[in-house]
Amino acid sequence: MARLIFLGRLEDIAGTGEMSVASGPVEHILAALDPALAVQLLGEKVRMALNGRLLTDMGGIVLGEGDELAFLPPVSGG
Amino acid sequence: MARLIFLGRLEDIAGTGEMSVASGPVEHILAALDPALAVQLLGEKVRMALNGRLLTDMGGIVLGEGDELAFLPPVSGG
Amino acid sequence: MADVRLAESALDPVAEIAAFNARYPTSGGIVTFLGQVREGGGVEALELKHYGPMTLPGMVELARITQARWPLEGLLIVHRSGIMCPGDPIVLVAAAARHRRDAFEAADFAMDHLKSESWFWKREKTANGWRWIEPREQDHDDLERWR
Amino acid sequence: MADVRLAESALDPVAEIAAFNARYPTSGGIVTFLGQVREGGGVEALELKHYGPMTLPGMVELARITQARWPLEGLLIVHRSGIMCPGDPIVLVAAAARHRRDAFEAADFAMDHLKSESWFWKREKTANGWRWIEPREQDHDDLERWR
Repeated sequence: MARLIFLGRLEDIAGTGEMSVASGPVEHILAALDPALAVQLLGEKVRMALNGRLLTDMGGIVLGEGDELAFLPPVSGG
Repeated sequence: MARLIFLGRLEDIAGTGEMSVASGPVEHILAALDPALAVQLLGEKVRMALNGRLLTDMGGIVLGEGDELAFLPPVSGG
Repeated sequence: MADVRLAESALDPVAEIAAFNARYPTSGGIVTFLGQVREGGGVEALELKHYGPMTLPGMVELARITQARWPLEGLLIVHRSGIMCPGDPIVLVAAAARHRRDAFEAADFAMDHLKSESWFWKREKTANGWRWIEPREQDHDDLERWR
Repeated sequence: MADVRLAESALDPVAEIAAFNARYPTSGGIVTFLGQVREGGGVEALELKHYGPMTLPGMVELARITQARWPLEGLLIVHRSGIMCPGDPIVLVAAAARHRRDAFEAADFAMDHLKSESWFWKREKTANGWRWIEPREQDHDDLERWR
């Protein structure tokens, strides 16, 4: 199993901050989600981090056992 | 009588912060001072204020009874 | 030496500033920035979410970059997460330096980056419910000044 | 509303900052600058002289100009005169605004002008005796930024 993490407004859209998914290629995992959510996760302003490290290219990512993939919409601190 | 006020390093040079002088034209008053002090008072970085108001041109200033003429060297606050 | 913290509960800016000032008697200038939840304007609450694996490490890296760019004697960055009320402090940055311009610029730089390049997500609650806050155009312009 | 003071005796920056922060809960950002006599470096004492008829009126005018240039909710300027020891506060500026850039710029502007366009004369005492401090070239460059 692997984990998806939804930050900011993506948590509202997903209805949860965190979701367990079967390990495997990210594109398969996304294809199994609610399409309305998947579209948001793939939005051009959403960045992704694998185990706390920002991905510069999501192509070909495969989630292994215990991996955590976070979806990061535009930030707003301070 | 009128008063001359010496600020900053001019106080050290004059040996006093304040001096009573006879009323009259500033050029006469300065001419009666120690020339070493007068030269410093007329230095190009020294500004003058009459009764708390900065003078833009010292030409022709006459000190009347109770007037206060301050000599202001470059400032340094904070 | 940077002091960088993510505060999950109330932050006391006056106590922080007092301790920071006391730590840097050799610094000619100390600049502090306090960001707080505005009272008035209809905001009832504000929530800041963070992401454990990235938020604090990102703040530590920001402190490192800030210290590499200006000759600072001290730097403090404390940022809240969680739910806050109007008037509550959100973020405190303090920079101590021999010369004041370094302290001003470092604090300004750190704030611009906390605002729009750190891993926080902010939403506010008004009479209409919760709403996520997107970064403003101005925030991006502010960042551009440092590039 | 600006609070502008010439302090002839010790100034307590933490108490001032606490009072200022408490006064402006509607301000999103509060920037403070504290200037203090540096410890170390051989300075034993520092004296700031002022000129009664001009110094405080000049500070009040500076506050007016600062408030005219940035939309501030609050501005505090307190400057010491007299003899100070290493570690003692010399000057405190605080600016409160809805948006942080206004607070940063206003505090920075006020400090640049207090430093080299206000009616103060500063001398410091080292093992070699008292010496008057002339403005640095940098202070003039700092001022030029605002013209």
